[in-house]
Amino acid sequence: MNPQDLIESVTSRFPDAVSSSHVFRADATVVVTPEGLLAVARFLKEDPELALNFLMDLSAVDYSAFGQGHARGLFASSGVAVAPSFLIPDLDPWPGPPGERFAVVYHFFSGTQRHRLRLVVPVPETRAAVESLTPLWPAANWLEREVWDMFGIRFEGHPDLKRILMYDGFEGHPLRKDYPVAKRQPLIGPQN
Amino acid sequence: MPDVIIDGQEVSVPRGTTVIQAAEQLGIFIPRYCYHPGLSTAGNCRICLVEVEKNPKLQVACNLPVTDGMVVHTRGEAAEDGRRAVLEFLLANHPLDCPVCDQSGECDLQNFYMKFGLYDPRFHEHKVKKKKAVQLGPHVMLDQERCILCSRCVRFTEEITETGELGIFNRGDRAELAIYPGGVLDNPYSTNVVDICPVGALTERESRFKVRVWYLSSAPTVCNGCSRGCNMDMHFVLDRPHLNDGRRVVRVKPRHNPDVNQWWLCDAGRYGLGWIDEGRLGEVRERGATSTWDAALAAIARAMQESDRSRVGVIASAQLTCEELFLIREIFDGARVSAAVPEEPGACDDFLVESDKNPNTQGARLLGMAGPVIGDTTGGLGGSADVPDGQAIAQAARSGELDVLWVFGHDLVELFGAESAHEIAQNVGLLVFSGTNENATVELAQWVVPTAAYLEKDGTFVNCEGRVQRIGRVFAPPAGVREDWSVLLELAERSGRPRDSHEPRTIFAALAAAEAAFAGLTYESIGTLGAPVAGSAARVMSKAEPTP
Amino acid sequence: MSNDDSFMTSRLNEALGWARKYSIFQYPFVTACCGMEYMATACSHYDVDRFGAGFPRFSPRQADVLFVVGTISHKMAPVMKRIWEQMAEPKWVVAFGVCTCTGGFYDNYATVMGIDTILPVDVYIPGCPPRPEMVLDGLMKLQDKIQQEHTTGERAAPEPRPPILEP
Amino acid sequence: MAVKVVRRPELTFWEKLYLPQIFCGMKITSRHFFKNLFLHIAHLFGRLQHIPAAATIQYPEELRPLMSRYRSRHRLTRRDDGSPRCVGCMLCETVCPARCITIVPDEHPDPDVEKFPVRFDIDLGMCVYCGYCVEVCPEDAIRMDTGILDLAAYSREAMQLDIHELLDPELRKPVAACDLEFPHQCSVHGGEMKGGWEGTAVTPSS
Amino acid sequence: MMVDLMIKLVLAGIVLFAVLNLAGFHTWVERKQSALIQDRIGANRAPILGFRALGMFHGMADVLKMFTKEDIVPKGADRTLHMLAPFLSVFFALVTFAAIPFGDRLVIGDRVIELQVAKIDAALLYIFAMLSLGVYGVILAGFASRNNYAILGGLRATAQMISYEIALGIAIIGVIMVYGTMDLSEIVRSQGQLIGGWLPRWGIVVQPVAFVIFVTAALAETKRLPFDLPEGESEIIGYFVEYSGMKFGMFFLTDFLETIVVASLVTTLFFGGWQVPYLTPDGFHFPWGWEIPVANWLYVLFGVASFSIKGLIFCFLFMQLRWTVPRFRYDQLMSLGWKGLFPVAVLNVIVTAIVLVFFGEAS
Amino acid sequence: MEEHAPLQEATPEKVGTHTSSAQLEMRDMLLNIGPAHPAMHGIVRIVAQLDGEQIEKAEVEIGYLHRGFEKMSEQVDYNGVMPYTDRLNYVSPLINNMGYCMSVEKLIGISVPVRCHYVRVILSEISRITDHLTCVGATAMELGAFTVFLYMIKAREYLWELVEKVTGARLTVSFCRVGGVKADLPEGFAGLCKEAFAETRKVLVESDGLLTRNRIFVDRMNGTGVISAADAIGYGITGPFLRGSGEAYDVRKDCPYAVYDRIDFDVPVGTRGDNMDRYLVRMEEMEQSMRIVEIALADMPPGALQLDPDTGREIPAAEMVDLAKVGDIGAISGGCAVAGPTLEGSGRAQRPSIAADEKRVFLPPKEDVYGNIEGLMSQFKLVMHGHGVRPPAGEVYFPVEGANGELGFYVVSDGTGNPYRVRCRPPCFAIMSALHELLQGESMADMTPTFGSVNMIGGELDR
Repeated sequence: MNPQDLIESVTSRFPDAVSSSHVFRADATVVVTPEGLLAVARFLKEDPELALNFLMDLSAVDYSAFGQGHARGLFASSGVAVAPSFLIPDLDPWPGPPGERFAVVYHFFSGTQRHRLRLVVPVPETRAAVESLTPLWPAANWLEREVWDMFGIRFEGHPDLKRILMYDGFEGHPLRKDYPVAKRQPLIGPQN
Repeated sequence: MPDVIIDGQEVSVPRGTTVIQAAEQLGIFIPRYCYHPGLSTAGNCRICLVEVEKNPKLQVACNLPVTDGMVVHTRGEAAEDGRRAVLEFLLANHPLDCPVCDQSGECDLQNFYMKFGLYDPRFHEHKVKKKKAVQLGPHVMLDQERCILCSRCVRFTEEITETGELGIFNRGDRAELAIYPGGVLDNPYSTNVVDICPVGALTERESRFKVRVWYLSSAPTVCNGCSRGCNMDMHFVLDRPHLNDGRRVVRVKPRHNPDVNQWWLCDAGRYGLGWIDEGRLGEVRERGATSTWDAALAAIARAMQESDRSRVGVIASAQLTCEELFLIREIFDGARVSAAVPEEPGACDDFLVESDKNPNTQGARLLGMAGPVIGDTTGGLGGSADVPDGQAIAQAARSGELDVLWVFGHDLVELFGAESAHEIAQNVGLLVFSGTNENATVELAQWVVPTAAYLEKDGTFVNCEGRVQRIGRVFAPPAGVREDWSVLLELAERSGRPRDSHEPRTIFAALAAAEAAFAGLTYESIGTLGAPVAGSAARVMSKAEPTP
Repeated sequence: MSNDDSFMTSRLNEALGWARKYSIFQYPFVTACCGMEYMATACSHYDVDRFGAGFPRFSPRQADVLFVVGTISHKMAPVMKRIWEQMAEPKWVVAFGVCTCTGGFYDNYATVMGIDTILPVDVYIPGCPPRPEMVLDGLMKLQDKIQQEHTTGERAAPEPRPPILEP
Repeated sequence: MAVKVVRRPELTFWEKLYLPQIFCGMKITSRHFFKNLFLHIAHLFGRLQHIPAAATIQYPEELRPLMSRYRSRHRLTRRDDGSPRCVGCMLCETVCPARCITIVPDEHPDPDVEKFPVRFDIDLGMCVYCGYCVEVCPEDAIRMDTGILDLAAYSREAMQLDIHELLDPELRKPVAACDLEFPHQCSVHGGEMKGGWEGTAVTPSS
Repeated sequence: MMVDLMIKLVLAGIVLFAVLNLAGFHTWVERKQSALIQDRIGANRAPILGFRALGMFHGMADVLKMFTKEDIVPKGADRTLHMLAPFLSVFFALVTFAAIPFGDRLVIGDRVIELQVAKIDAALLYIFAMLSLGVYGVILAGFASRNNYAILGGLRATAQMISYEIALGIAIIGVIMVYGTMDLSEIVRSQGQLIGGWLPRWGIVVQPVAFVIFVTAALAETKRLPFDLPEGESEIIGYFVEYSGMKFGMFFLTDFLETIVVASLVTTLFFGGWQVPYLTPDGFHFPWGWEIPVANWLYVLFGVASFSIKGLIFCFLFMQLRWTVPRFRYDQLMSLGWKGLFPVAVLNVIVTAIVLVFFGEAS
Repeated sequence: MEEHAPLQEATPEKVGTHTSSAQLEMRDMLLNIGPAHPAMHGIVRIVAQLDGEQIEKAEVEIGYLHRGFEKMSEQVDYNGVMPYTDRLNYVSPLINNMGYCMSVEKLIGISVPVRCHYVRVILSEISRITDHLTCVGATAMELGAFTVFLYMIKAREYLWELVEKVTGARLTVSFCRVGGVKADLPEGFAGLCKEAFAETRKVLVESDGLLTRNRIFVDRMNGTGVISAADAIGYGITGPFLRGSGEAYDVRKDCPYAVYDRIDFDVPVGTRGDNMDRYLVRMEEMEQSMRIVEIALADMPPGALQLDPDTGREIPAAEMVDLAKVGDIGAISGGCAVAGPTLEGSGRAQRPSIAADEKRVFLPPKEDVYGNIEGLMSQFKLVMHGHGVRPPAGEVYFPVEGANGELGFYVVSDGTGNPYRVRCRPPCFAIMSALHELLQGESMADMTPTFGSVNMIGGELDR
């Protein structure tokens, strides 16, 4: 199935749950509301046409600093800001981040159909939680734990949501954009 | 109002607007070297070529007034080709200097080459050699090889400073920028030529080779050099302390504000920031011995509570922000407080430099902490005559009328002479000095508390025209140093007068609620360009520019 | 070992140094990339056994040298400290690779910036990862150090290092 | 699509008795053993030296040839007059992912040079040998071709190279006399060219 | 009497010296052998007075170092038992040698000296007793360390040794039945006979099955690969995980000692001990008719040399095996012991018995 | 002195206790394996509840080598991520390099020359062999077959020589660049490859002889660590581990990238999904990888290894810089710079075959940097903070076949010079998440081969 068809089959089935969709660089992306996630995922897995039986990846993005790169002291000699560098022009631009602070990103792959689909679930900071996919894929177990660990997004229905890469007692979620990169919380030793 | 279509977007602009300006209104950037919005149009660099429909040849956008129904293409193949050719020509004799050139990183030759140049060089001849590292004046170095003869600097000296030190000499590929024989580029605004130079021909001596520009961080702030309050960008480096001899502030660049300083900044303001990284007070001292904030504030609070209000004096400063002055006024309610001290007026001119070297005198007046200055031309914005000035408080202190005297940043020795200062120190029960740098008063004070420089704290200044401008916080104060407002808030807490606000933003909100002149203002409405206080005659420049 | 053993002649001490120097049982505390080069060093092409160090012991009790090979994260640091504590005297520590020497380019929330902030390190082998030759050089430096300690009669005071803080 | 199902070994009764395969295995190991033993003995008598008896490179005595592209310890190249070619453009400092390069540039009295490094330190304790510094250098001022491998040190400080050691790979700390025209900061440690290059080094067997 | 005692003491001293040195030498051989197998060089650096001696001194360095290494008794461990375990291990391994004859009778004047430290009638039983007691060292080590890994290792070792001892014992019953004695010297002596006039009546010839079982089971007793489960470095590290310094060295030594014990036993039981084929006390008698007379001392010397060479060959083979095969799994090991070796050994005894009953005279 | 570290960490409340009818308290042994345990490759911890030798329940804890790859990637520019990717799967760094580069190239929307693809393919296949060698060798060692391990590392050493020859480093190569590779293959590489492969094949034959039909080994591997294809898919397992279970999913075949669709090779699959299958699949994959390299070397389009002597002459780099500095461009134009040996194979002559023709992405050849202002400027523009490679805003996911399975990079760009987010889909993470199920009910000793066949690489697992 080509990306457009993939999107079409999901959107037509779940017109309410799908808030938007796009194809960027041949990657099909469907943006799904947190409420509709589980149903959509089940459909993706069980529909014989789609047969997306692999949950390849589950991660998240913190969009809170999107487009706000660190201000460098670059000075525009004419008093009008010149972008310090070129941007490679894009003929087929990406529609932009999905809106909320966080986006949980699922990558599905079909072992039989050999197609891929990306599911993006925007999650607001105030209620950073989505449904867990562990009932459908055991692979989601650890991946969701990692997202919880790194981003602090909760997964409802997860059997054992606890930190996986960091240790207990680590405060904060390091991959959030507001976590300073070198803020250490050592278990022993000096705060180096 | 002719209507013009640029890259498919329609805009209507006043007659006489050039294509480059019209495009800017649409957010379309047309490359330029010689064109500068603050200067006259020269049209000699020809990089701003655009395609105009029904016109066989490419046109220079900076010198082409729009006409009704004009259709312009700035990104077409033809325009880009033309520009590419111009760029290739400009680069033919350009030396291979990026490694040693301070401009690389903000150089428009680099920018435009990567933006649309990207051609393979075809130049295989010997490059013309010219003089390198010519010192033009106290602040400016010239490299003639790098110069692309855009003449911005020449026009600046002719039109803005009207001193005309610079000129372009010789012809053809021997043409070079130079100073008129025997001249020195030493006018009070000379460093602006560095700012407007689109390439690395003119560089600043002070920050030459200190830090590569791509290491710099920048933050908008306001100059505290005089009451004009010019807008500027502070360029600093924090993460590479081996550079710039460990100092944080690297350089200052003017920030465009059509209503205050346009594109310019005087040299005095630009180079007046050495004190921020040198000779700073680092720790709390009690009679010269290192102490703690806790001890200091406890002692001061106790002294304040024990003494009668009328026997407490504060010599505040017009270097403090409105928020801090407001806090002082509220906390030392009933005490003798003044932000005005007898200082010699400094140099001034009719362009940017003001004689009052304090950035917030107007703010102090509006808060009733300074009287109107005799001969003040900017019009009676606040300030009542019955406010004691610093002299009076010092006199009271000298004659033993005060138990507690707090001096904010001033050097009593310098102001009143060593003898008076010593007497004050002897006759006052508790002399507190808070400030940023070492000075003679530090020796005399019982308590010395180090406070943040203005770049290290948030707050607002009111300039001589009555424009409130936010100074922002550029970087954090050094360890052990606290902002004045936080010291004052803690003191208020300790002396039993806690306040609701806990940060400059909320202090300002309280201030705006209390003072009519500030009514309705918030940090958001002040923005980066400032806002006039009620009743001010703040100048509003006609030449409004869309802010970047 | 202790210098007040008056009967222990310097010759004996030297012999002891000789023995310790040529019988290095290592505890390879292998965590990351450097482990690949550690393997290479131990295997046929470089054969660390030539120096008498070819006998890795996986019990810290029996090891003489703690080879900390690879990045130490904050999560791992207590384990490493523990193993070092469990080693029997005399013991030495080798920091293998830049992550253990200084933390390298993983200057972030997760990693320890140099194990010498936690343990006393005797020999640093920089490199990312160090080539086996560098490792062997480091090993020889360690041997020199061991011999030196015994020739002078006592363990030389370690190089200045950041204070070791108890957890 | 070519899918190849791997053939699982079905053991014969004979093989299930352990012994035959153990003997086969011992045959392989013994072949190595006796061949190497024979070669070692032959080498002892100066014979068959072209066939190595072991894969081992006896490192301090014998050097494995480094590949010409191998990125070893850095050095700074010099001009003809002995001063560093580096002009302190700091591209290497910029690109260094480990931030192990520290350059302090200053103005050179010679206007043709303009800029030069007063300090050029590389902290080998941080360097990850990615070679980016060499790749970005616009002056051919830094190279990673010294072949120096003995970088192990007894302290962090000893892993920090200053401009002297970078300019002269033979130099060892402490540097006694400063041979540079401009005063630089000197501290400890250095290196010695070890390890030969491809084609020039002795082969492992000899 | 006094002289006898002296002779025994000297003999004991010689054996002790030889065995301990052999164990030390063994470490070197093992190191070098593995190096050769693996295309390496192996230890070759430690010099004494500038001599490197192919790295032979590394072993000395190891010992010297281990003696001076701090001795750690883990918190909560039983100090006495913890201390005792390695000594037991080494002790039982060493005393085993007492019963092994390493040469025929040496006749000096009218004094006949048995080249065996202790002439015990039931030497085999003694050896088994001692080998079995060796288990205590291991299990105590495991138990006294108060460490899960050590306990696991100790348990494994115990189970393994006890299980394999049964196969071992039963395998030997066949040998005992064939030679009709439990005195090792006698067993060796009866191996000097020839079958059909040309084939030495060695254990390997008359009891090949028992040989295989014995070697397998004996290897398991030594806890070396492929039977090194109790130490299984990459699995459970071993019962001696908590031992440091020379105590660990003692376990290490025990390993080598046991290898030598096993090699000696195999030699004694199945390869004619000190017997040299066709060599009788008065000289060589080759089946094809040659005869070379040999003096008694030379005959004894030949015997000792024969014993040593055979023993060393077995040591070598065991080590070669150690560097060739992977390790068993615990249950596979057990099933090999109980389901493989044990029934075969029993069968072997039965078959031997039947053969002896029916063809007893023939052999 | 205290007890051995891992043991004391077992907290008493975790110890499962149950009381039998005879009121005898039976306690399951709780064994804490790792993080510092020889079979754990240093960095995982398995808390195993043992009933005798049998693992009743295993809990796998990871994160001991978490070093913030994803966070660090946000701090550096696009090419700066490269050294970090090296250290993800540090046994086959070139595949990581390639995967990351290809995902950024997809994001930018550029393609690289065919020869560059071939170079990447050749090097990643060599890396795959080294990875499998290490994995199989380490497994064998942990099973006690120490010699096999040494043989395999010996073979790896020969392959690393190849890698060093091309990339200038043995392990952390940082060889790929966004838009190409650092340098072309050196002259005579095919010959060297042949020699190294001959040695490798010899080792493979020997190892095969020592292991494959050895009953001890077969017994250890057969029927242990069994996972069905369906379960494996559920856990998102890919790579040799999945193929061992009989599912022939290989990114190189199913979603071909680079030039894999032009190369004929087989995908080995197993039948039962046990350790033996995975061992056999890996052994076969090494053979296939060698085949791929051989085909690729034969098929790849020729590149200019040296400059044509008629048009270019060699000028020492220093001389070139000095001449250009005094403006004598004529004297150096068309010349070929002789820069440091580490930059071999990346000159102007090789440039068209190793890098995309996109000046906004790839550093200019050294000749241009030394010899003309345009090259110098683009060098600066690409290196300076905030100026370098700036892909358009967007998100892409690009999978390649890593040594352990599908290695995907999900890159989000916000149009600035630093990646906004780099997510690595580590193949062994999925396998590790299934490990507890593989271990459950097995004997303690089976943990070794099962864990070995996972080929857990800490750098990639914990990132």
